[in-house]
Parts: sequence; structure tokens; C-alpha cells
Amino acid sequence: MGGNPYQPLPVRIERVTVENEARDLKSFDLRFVNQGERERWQFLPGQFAFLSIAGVGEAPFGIASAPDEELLKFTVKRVGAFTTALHEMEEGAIIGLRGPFGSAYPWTLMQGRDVLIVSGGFSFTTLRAVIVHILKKENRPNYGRLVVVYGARTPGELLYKEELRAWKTNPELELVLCADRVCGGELFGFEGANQGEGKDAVQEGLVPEILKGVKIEADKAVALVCGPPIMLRFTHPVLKEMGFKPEQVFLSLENRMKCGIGKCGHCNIGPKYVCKDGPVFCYEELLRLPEDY
Amino acid sequence: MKVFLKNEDLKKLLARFVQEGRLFAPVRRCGYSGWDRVSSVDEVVLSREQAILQGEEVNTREPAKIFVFPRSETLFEFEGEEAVETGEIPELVVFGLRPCDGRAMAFLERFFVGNGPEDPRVRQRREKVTLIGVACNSPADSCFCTAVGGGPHENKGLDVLLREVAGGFLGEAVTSKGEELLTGFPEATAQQDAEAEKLKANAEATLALKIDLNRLKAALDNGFASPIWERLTLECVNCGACTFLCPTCHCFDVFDETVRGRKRRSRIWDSCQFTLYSQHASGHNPRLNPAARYRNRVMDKFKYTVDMLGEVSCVGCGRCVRVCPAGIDIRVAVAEILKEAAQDGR
Amino acid sequence: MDKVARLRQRAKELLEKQEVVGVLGYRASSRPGISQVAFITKTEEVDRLIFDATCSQNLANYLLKVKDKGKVAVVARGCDSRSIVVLLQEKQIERGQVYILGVGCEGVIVQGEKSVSCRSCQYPNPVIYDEMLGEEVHFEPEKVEDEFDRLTPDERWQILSAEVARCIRCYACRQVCPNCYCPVCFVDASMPALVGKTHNVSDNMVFHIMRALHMAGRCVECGACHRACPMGIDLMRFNRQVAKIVRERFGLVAGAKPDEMPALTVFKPEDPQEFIR
Amino acid sequence: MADSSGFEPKIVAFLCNWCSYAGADLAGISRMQYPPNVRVLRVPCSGRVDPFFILQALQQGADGVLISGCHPGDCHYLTGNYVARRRFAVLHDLLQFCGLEPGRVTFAWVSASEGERFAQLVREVTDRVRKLGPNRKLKKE
Repeated sequence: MGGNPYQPLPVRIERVTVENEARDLKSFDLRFVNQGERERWQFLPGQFAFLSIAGVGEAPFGIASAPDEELLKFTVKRVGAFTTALHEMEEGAIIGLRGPFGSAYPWTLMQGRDVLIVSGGFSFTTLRAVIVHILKKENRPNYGRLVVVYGARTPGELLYKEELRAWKTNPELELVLCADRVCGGELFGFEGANQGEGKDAVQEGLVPEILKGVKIEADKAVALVCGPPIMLRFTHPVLKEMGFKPEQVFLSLENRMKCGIGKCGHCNIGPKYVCKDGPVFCYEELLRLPEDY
Repeated sequence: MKVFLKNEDLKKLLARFVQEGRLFAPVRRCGYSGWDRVSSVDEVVLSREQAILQGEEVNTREPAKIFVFPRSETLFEFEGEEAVETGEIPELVVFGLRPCDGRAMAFLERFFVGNGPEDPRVRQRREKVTLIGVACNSPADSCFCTAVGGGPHENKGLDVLLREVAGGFLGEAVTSKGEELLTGFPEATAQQDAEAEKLKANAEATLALKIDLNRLKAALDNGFASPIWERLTLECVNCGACTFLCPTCHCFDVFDETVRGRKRRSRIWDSCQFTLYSQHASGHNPRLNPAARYRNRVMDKFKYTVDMLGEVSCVGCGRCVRVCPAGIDIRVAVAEILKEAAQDGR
Repeated sequence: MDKVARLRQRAKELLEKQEVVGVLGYRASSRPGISQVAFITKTEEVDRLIFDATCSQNLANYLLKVKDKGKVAVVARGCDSRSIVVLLQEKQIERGQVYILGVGCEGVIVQGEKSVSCRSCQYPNPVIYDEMLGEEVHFEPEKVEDEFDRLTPDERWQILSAEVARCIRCYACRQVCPNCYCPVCFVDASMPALVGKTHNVSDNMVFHIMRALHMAGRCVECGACHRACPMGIDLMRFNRQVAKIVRERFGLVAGAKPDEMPALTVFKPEDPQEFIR
Repeated sequence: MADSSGFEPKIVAFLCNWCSYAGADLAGISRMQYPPNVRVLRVPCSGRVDPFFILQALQQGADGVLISGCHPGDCHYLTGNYVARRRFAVLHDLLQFCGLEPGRVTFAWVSASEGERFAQLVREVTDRVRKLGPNRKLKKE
């Protein structure tokens, strides 16, 4: 990532997939236009990058693809001027990409341990990268159990539905899906959705509630948590009850970012910059920082 | 290496830069002085002490940071999707900045270049500008550089420091660029040196304020939730005047625009006092409350940069005190924080 | 009893009888010739209240910050009271929320000079008040004839562009103005981004022209924006002209009469239209 | 009849949907000849024209701006043009005060039946702006 850290590299949109029923979440699979760039672009799940469109704007997004997947995947919610312009882009269009920025999840600490993933809403992007990375044949033996608790407002809002269905039948991980409202809505192939019995069911309930039903030995595990502030506030006490100490819980934070290299000042939490010292923070470190996020 | 330049020597030296169209100096404009390219050397006010006697402000209203971190600069112009760096960075000579701005330039260089990933534009601009500072012999009532570790005759961050004495200036080279500039001038006599030291002592005598920076850091370390911030910031209207004119404020926004088909991405000053500064895409804004924003500014100057870089990032130039439309004085805020911390035994 | 003593005494009484939760006024700052806004809630602090020519902020702007704390007393000169009228007309505050302590004003002096809007002030006394502190003030407003109007269009544009080129977009002019209470200003809008934010003379000119237009029929020419500008830009040239246009075309003065709504919110079938083809 | 320098002004026209746009439409249907320099933008009412549109048009390279709506009393929304008239009055006088050449920005009332008058109006505005030359004042670099 030498040269000018603000310089975007051209990438082509190979595939656009609409991820949710509300159609305001789309995944973009990107390929570098220039040869050799992909090899130089090494990253670990948890890091993020800036997508940009000339003359329109730039914004940071978590990298949703695993390190050795050919295409880089980003899932973008249509919120503002830039994301609306990006959502109007067809396959084949060229946009700008710069990065990778920030710290990844604590891969060394996770070696040999169980991994509990707790995610809510569309922040599941970088955690998808973690799951795909762990499920790779060469990597799977390095980790113990892989337990994933992932919830959204309705089944229609769950991201990466085909992969979720595949993971439901994959013995290498235990996937627990939930939604605030399940009955009466479209089930998107998660038929067995009765009140939580079937393995492929989407249970009805909030992520922190569903998390209570998970059995895991905390001292052998690491928890990766990512979701809206409201979910985090109710998840931490549950993790504590399950025996997780703050040093074992890692969070990926969202902040306003404009540079990605700790200069523009927008993403500061006390003396730390989320883009340079994060976005993944150990919960124990966050407790020492001011309540400014 | 201390030399002595008579007024005409300095004028001749500056005239050379004026011919090359490279000299920037303080120019008087509607009630205060600002930086401007000098078209003829007579425009340059050599003796700032005389100017101050005639009511001129001790320092320029806009800080010298504009020469390394300008108000706005185009980062890229886009040809198709290719981002092309633009704007050839010119070689400039800046005459007349004060030691507090010099110290701020050192901080900005350390923050942008010497601290993690490097900002190439700030590095190039600093390399291509020559800073000729002029020491302060009569600081203003709003100045407090000595309270934060600086001084009216300090040369940190400058290439050359000039100290105004009878009949001319005592020149002190700080960097190799400075030495190049001052070669060929006569050695300063001990008597001139003594006069300069006396002027320095007099100037320091007028700067009485003392701030115990360690105790302030301790007070701020656990003063985050203190009610003092609400009380201090009722008057604050959250404009960007104090941050934009602060020589060490480094926050910027990246702004994309299309002007008649030409696409460009620019970097512009931003302020943590603005409402949208920390607004997330989700709409959540950790510092929606104006008091939280003023707290962030004081914390950044006296705590966060100490945690990050081990030094306070306020240089005591007093601009934020002079320009605040609500009359807020950061020295008063600091004093109240220390007083409250003492009462709570923090 | 002079105005300041009367003000302190009435403030004490209001606070003691809990008629108001706080008194919005001025207090001395740490530097000579500069005053600060004060929001006094404790009776023992009323002696910090002052009123003199250094009181430069428009207190109506601060009313918006403290109005939800309960009923508030506010010191109001002519221009402040007119701003309060505009805020009442625009439903930003209710009359019952404010106890207005009216006071006559001889003008604000900044660095030894009375600003242009004060020299030609037509309304030194408050237009509405619950109580008047001391007698009304009467002085002959200066007829400020300005050679700017006699210049050619190119010269005027040259002068205004040079002024506006110095703007560093710190928005102090907007933040001190009681009329500027939009949650997101048109300058900060991003969908679409209306005004460029870079150091561009055309963008700066559009920002200041648009802000002046948003002041049409609302600006009370208090001069707070002019005094707040750290770069010394002559903002009153825009605002005084807009106020003059509204006065000459529609015969209205911002906030002068509580029952006369702001100029651009009403119309008359016989409004002048000589400029329309 | 382009002038010597061959300068062809770009003029942006904000036409209210109910009257002026219909008037322009009538001019077109009746095969009336008028200069092609006008780029027409249809707005629901002259009251919808924010002064900002006019300034931004000049910024983005327009040499002249024409704003036209229904005659007072004919407004489909009853008061749209009345409110607009006051706003335009202040804008017109302020731009003139700031030094923008008179004739850069033209306001007009054109009803749906005044096709000929619309064509004539465009001819006049185009000539006038052509004489004024390219717009430099608000043009954004």
C-alpha cells in the first residue's frame, strides 16, 4: 500500500447481488483492472477498504470476502449520496478502491480456540470473511468449534442466504439464525422455521436472547461481536454471564472515516483512531476508552 | 551559527525571493494581517515591533499551517477512472511567522509524516517551503506560549529565526536550509547577542501564565464525564473559527465534486466543532451534544496528543482566544478544569 | 438606579420568585472590551451580569439553546427584541417561554469603533418587552451614504469577490445568527451537495448570496455575523442591501411589528413586478 | 446572426409546467423559429424555482438563465407565482447590487397560449446574453 495512501486503484464490478428483501443492500464483487494488483493486495478478515466513484464520493466498507477468494466482496447499504450512486452501478462499471486499512480480528489469539461469532443486521460482512476463512480446509483444524449466532429484523434481511443455507448443513460449524419477526413472512428456503426446533429454522427472537441458548465453554473460546449499538449493549451482559472475560471479546466498530490512515481525525475515540488502532478493538481496551462512540 | 543582518541586507535577501515570485509575508488587510504573495519588497513590514505599536496584531490571523496544510487543495483530477495527482507544489519562502507557528509546523510535520502512514503532500510542502521566523519582542495579552512549553524566541520548526535588535536582525540558522540562507553575513557581536537575550527576557516576563500540564493531563484523564463541560460551553456556538485558525488543528474532510464534467477530489479543512463531523452513516452521532464537541477539542490539545505523541498540541498562540465570537478563552477553561479537579481531589 | 443595577436587582427577584429558571444576559470576559453571554441560574451570581457597549452577541440566538430548560428571562435591545419577534413569528419559541427585559442601546463598540449597523440603527429600543429597564434611548441615526452603490457593476463584483475570497467557511456568521436554526444547513447537505466546500471564490460567493437571501425579511441587521467573522469580511454589505430591498419593495422591516409576518412568507397581488417581462 | 466571435450562449430556462412549458410546447407545435440556445427544465411551478438553481446554473457554465411561470392569478397552485415574485424581486435586486450584468437572469410570465410571445422572448434573451458575452462572474473553475 505504498505511494499515495489517498490514491484509489481502478476495480471493475464483476457481480452485483441484491441481498435483502428491501433491496437496499447489495453485494459487489470486484476485480482489479490492472494485473498484479490483487497479489499485492494482502489483507486479513476484519480489515476494511474505501470504495469511491470519481466526482461523487468515497466511503469505508468492511471487506466481506476471505483473503484468498479471487474477487473482493463488499456489501453496501444504500444510505447517502455515494452509496446511492454505487447502487445504480451495473456490472462492468469501474470504481475506485483503496486500502486495506485497519486491524484484523485477533487471528493469532484465536489459534486452537473455539470461535463464537455474534452478529446483527448488515454488519455481518467482515464476519462472513472470518467464517469463510476458518472453513477453508487448511485452516479449519487450527480452530475448535465455530459457533455463529446471526440475526436480522426479518428472514428477508439476512445476508448471503445461499451460503447460510449451505452452512446450515455443514458439520464444521454450528449456525444459529434468528429474526425479530419470523412468522407470517417469506422464509427464503429456511423452511423448517417452527419455534426453533429444526436445525435449519430461523428462530424468532433478538440476538442477545438467542445467544443465551448457546452452550460454549468461555475460557476455551474467543467472541467476535459486530452489530448496531443497541445490540451490543444487550449482548455484553449475556457474554459475561456465559463466562467471557472482556479480554476474550472483540468488537468491530463503525465510525465516520475520511482518510483510513489516522490523519483526518473523524474516527477518534479518545486518543485512539478507529481506522488505525481499530476497527477491531478488544472489549477490555474499549472499557478503558471514554464513552465517546 | 549566529549572524547579524542589517535591515538593508535582509531587504536585499527578501528582494531576491520576490523576484522569483516565491515570497509570502504578512500583509495588512482590513483590520488584521494575513498571508499574501509579495509583489514588491516594500510591501514587507520588516519591523513588526513598530507595526504592533500602531495597533497591528502580534500574529497573522491565519496560521502559517496554510503552507503545509492548505485550507483546501485538489488531491486528484479524474481522467475517466484514472486518479491523477495534480497541483505542482511550488518552492516558497515564508517570512514573518512567529515561533509559536514554527513550533506548530514541527508538530504538523511530526503528526502527518512522522507518525504511522505518511501523508505525502504535507511532506512535500514542508520540504519545499523555507520558514524564516521573527521572534516576538512584545507578545499580546492573549499569548501564552511559555505556559505550554514554548517561548517568544524559540526556533523549533523554523529554518531561520530572526531576532529584531537595534539596526537589524540577529539571524540564527536552525536547519541546513537555514544555514545556506545565512552564509555570507557577518558574525553577530557579543553585544548584539546580549541585547537579543535581554529582549527575550523582557518578552518572557510579560508572559506570566503558568499551566501545570501534567496535572491538567491527570485532570482530563478522568474528567471526561465531569459536569464542567456543560457549564463551559453554554456560550459556544460551535462554529469552526477556533479550529480553522489553530496552527496545530489537522482535521480534514475529503470532498468529491464534478464541475462541468471535470471530476476532482479535494481535501478541505474540517472541524470537530461541526455537528456532522462525527455523524455515522447510520445516523448515530456520538458527539451530537455541543459540550461533547468542545470537550473533544480541549481533550485533543492537552490529553489525546499527549497519549498519542507524548506532547501537548497547543502552542499558546492565542488565536482561538482572539477570534472566538463567544469570547471563550481556553486559558479560563483550563484553569476551571484544574480548579475543579483539585476540589474533587482528582 | 442605572440600568445594570436595575437589571441585577430584577434578575435576583425573578430567580428568587422562581418566575424564570435562568436569566440570559452578558458578563465580562477574560479580556478587556470583549463580553460573553451569561446564563445566570443562581441568585448569588446575578452580580456578574453587565450591560454596555461591549455586549456584541445577539441573545436571541442563545434562546434557542436554553428554551427547553423552562421559562427564561432575556435581556433584549432593539435588534435582539426584533430577532425574538422573528423567532416567535416562525414558531421557534412561544411567547410564554420568554420574559423579556427590555433595555435601550447606544450601539456596540468593537475595537473603539461603532459598527455601521449601530450607527444607522432605527430601533435602539426593544419593540416588545415584559419590562423596560431604565428609560428609552433616543439618538439621530446616521445617514450612512456609501459610495459602493455608485460603483460600476464590475467594480462592485471585484470588491465583493475579493472580500468573499478570504472566507475560510468556518460558518461563525451562520452559527451566531438567530435566524440560522436549520438542523442541516444547505451548505452541509450532501444529497445533493448543493454548494462546493473547497476554497473557491464562486462557491463562497454563492454561499454568502444564498445566506443573504435566506435573511430576506428576517435579518434585523444586528451585525453579530459581521463581528463574529474572524477574517473581517464585510458581511453587512450583503445583509444591509437585502434589508434595504425588502424595505423599499415591500415596506417591511424584519421583526419591527409582531403582527407583520416576514416579507417572503406573505404577498400582495399588487406587488411590484417591473423587472418581470 | 451570431456575432463576430461566434460565441453561442448557453441559456437554461426554468419553465413552469402548467403555463410557460405549455407555451413553449405551443411554439414548437406551431413550427415557430427561435434560437436553439435554450435548455428547458420543466418545474411544477415558478414557486418551485429555488434561487439556488439559478446560481448553480451560472456556476456550472450557463451564460444566461430564464425563469418563466404563469401570469399572476393563473397559477395552478393559486399562490405559487405570487410567492415566487417576491423571492425573485429580492434575488434580482441583490444580484444586480453584487454586480451581475442585468439581462443575465431574466424573469417572465408566459401563459400556455402565448407561443409566439415565448419564441420572441427567447430571441430577445439570446441576443441580450450574446451581447453580454460569456458569463465569467459566477462561473466555477
